[in-house]
Amino acid sequence: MLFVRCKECGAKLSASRCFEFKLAVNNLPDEELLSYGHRACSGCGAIIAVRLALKASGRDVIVVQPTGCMEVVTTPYPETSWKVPYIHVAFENAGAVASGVWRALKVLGKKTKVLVIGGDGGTVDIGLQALSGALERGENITYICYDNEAYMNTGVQRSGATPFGAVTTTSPAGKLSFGEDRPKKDMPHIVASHNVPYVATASVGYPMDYVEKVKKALSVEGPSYIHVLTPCPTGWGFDSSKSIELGKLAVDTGMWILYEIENGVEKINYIPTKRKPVVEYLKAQRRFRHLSDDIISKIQEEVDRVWERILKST
Amino acid sequence: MRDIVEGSRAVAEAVKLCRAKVISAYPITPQTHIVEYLAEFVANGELDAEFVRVESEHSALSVCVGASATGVRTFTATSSQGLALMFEVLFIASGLRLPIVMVNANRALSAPISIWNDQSDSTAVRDCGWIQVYVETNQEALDSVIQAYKVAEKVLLPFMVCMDGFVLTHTYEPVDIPDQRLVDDYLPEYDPPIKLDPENPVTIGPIADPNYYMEFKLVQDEAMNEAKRVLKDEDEKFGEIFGRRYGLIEEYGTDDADVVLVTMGSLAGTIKDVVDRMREKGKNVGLVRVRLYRPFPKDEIVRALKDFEVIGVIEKDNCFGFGGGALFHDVRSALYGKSNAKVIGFVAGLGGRDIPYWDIEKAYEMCYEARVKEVPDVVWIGVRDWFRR
Amino acid sequence: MVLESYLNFFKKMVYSDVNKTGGWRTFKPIYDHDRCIKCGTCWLVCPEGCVVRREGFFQPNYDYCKGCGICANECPANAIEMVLEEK
Amino acid sequence: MKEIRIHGRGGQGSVTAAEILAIAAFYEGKYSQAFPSFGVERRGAPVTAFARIGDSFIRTRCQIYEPDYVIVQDSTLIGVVDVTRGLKDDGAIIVNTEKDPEELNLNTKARVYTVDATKIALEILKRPIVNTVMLGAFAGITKEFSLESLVKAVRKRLPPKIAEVNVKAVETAYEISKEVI
Repeated sequence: MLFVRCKECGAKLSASRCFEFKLAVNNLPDEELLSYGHRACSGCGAIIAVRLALKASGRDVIVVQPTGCMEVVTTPYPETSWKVPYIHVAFENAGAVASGVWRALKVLGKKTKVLVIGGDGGTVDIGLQALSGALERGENITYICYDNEAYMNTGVQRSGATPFGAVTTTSPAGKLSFGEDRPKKDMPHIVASHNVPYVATASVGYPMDYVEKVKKALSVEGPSYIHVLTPCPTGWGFDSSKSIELGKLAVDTGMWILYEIENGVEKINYIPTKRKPVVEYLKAQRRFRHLSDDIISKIQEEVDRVWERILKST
Repeated sequence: MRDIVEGSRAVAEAVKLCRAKVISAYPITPQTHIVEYLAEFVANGELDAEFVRVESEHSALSVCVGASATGVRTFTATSSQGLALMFEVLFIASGLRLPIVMVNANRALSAPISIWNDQSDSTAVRDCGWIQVYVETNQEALDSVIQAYKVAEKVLLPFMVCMDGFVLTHTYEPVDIPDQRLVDDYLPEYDPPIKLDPENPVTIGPIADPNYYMEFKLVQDEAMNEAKRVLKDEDEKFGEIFGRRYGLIEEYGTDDADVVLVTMGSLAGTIKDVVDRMREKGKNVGLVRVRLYRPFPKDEIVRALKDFEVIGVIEKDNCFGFGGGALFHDVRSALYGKSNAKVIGFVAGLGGRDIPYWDIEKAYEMCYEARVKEVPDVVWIGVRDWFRR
Repeated sequence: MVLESYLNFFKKMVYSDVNKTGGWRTFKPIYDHDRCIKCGTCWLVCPEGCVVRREGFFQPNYDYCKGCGICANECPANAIEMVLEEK
Repeated sequence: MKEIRIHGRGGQGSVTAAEILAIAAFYEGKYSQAFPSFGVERRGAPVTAFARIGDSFIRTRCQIYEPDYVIVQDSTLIGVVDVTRGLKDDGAIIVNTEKDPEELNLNTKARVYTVDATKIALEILKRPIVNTVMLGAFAGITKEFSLESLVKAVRKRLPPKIAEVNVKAVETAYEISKEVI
């Protein structure tokens, strides 16, 4: 239901010939609640996630945003790209600010949705505590983490969401280093362990899947969380035209898994019929280009191991 | 209604009377009783509010920021390390022009860790753009919270009511708890001109580049100066309704005094008793209590102090690397060019060290000495020398 | 007076469409409506949101198109071509 | 102004005692103030609480160095804590003990009174919590406020469930203490 597949081409969601896909796209509102003229990099994956989130939410929403790329590129005073009410306060407190907004709405008897859109730094690192508090208290908010896997706003420094092997300005490759040497923090499961009703992963490479998940998250009572992979041409090192393609490739190689956790029950949304080799994804990006065959096969083995477990359980 | 209650209770009653709608707090001694009473009010249905049990002080204030920006009246309370943890959000709350009211139960800052009273916590954030009032009694704490909402919402700035931790928060004394009807007359419903509302979308908290930042700050500073006038007016109106006025500063025995001490907070009460005693012994001493600390009432201070030869400023905080407390520096700065008085900074009562009558008398005696001989600019009183040996 | 200045900060705010990002472009997407199968992919994935749906067809607003090329890359009908911008 | 110091152990309700004392004085039409020693004392550790009673608003906030009255809730504190420290010569100290005043050998010129508050508490409250008993004795001995004001204060400060039995304790101690004098 959520995942629109083309009946002709099977698992691939290039989907242009897919009737359902067209219908779903056409059902989205024309109205752009994110104004033109924002200053996101050409080909920015994250701003696609922001724009589509507003397509899903409509006007009756208040957006809370921690400090980060999306805040900087959408609000250079006296301009704003936000046609919905918007507040930015600080880097680490979006969960708390959103809690305050929601409690105020509750007092005022309003049904307006509260939507947080934060980057991986503001979510999995510095904002984790405030988010954890909001989740544990059951605040009625939807939190979208746009994950570009490093601190892009400050110039591509390593975050807790930076994947194994990636080079950033603070995890450079060198004589003694192949870049980031720890796997990515498993944020969706950290969120899920707060017993929240809805958690999902998504990728801008599969935009309609993402949009549907945002809609679902907004409709849930209580905290909901979406972790969306948003390729960053600047930070990852690829051509600006490839953001969607890489978002897809991450899923098709099995490196990024699309799943939902509804009331504690986890469901894999998409099982690639034939997983592409991870090297296709890795070699397409500057941040992985230095990796030796050894490290690449290590990554492949890890992905295979994870999928073996998934396939066994389904 | 006249009653005898704990200081924390007096504050909680004020918050209830002001009909705060979102209350957010993280426990820290000696603030806890305030929020415990409020939690009880909410749990009993005596106060129709959301009580948000956050996971840190940083989030406590952040919840207030979110709620206040959405257009409801908010309250939080903290102390010491909690205030320090809020540091970042303090500046944002004032920069975003949100009329949040917070009570700070004054407590020393770590290290060494100390749960006891001094004013190092809130004086350290004097320049964060919050209005700051230091109260002498629990009645004044209660009244100041009510005045705080009125003033904060008029000038759109956050307001910090500072009350000495334990010394006031944990003390039972008689307090007049005003009628709800009178408070409702004095304090209209909160309806800010700018709020998060899908009917009329605004962007709050944009990034301002060097072309715009300064104007935001200038207007904020103008609002702070305006707050001085507004508090004066509102204190007067409050007096007409409730019969109690506090002023921006309070003068005690200054008319004919030889020397004068300046202080903030509950210490003023003890000093007043010392003033009376010394006057009985023929020593005409006086006191100026600074109630409004930010914005600093420069004109009032100058008018009250300019004719004194010697002024002692006694306070529970210290500016490391300069010496003397923040109030000492502010008083001296306000008097610059207006008076040639010798100003002595007395540092006292840090980390809850008691300030007994005789230490205050000593400070007055030193002020007398300064009229005839050289005395140091900064004197720590009430310290022992066990650590030298 | 003081409150007025504060309110003016908001009154002076404008939407970012005053900022014509079309000037960022090096390559320009040219849409071939004959080839277009009207799937809407270009509209969906445009980071600028500047692809306009008009009478079933799609056309970028060049005032804002930054020329990232995502639409051309994703178009399943190869109906969009990136050409070097003539300056 | 009269200054009162209460010695007890954490968990014995010394702070509550000081508060009830201040409330009773308030009901008597006087001004009063009560405050704890602001410590981090846990259950069992020696604690101190203070109260002041006066005819005008009490402005002084410093600790009490020369009390007019001292209440000792637990005689085992004698020797551990200097309970008579600073006690005014014309003041009074009231100790919870089954001993006679002379047996205590307290180093003070003030009047010394003893009350077997634990016995009264066990009889009436069925628990060795003596704070209200000691206040009954304090009222009887010092006459700083009436029994009525004290009873009213107990009812205000204590939860309804335990207020009435404490009122009984207060009344009993008040009657006994009048005989002590």
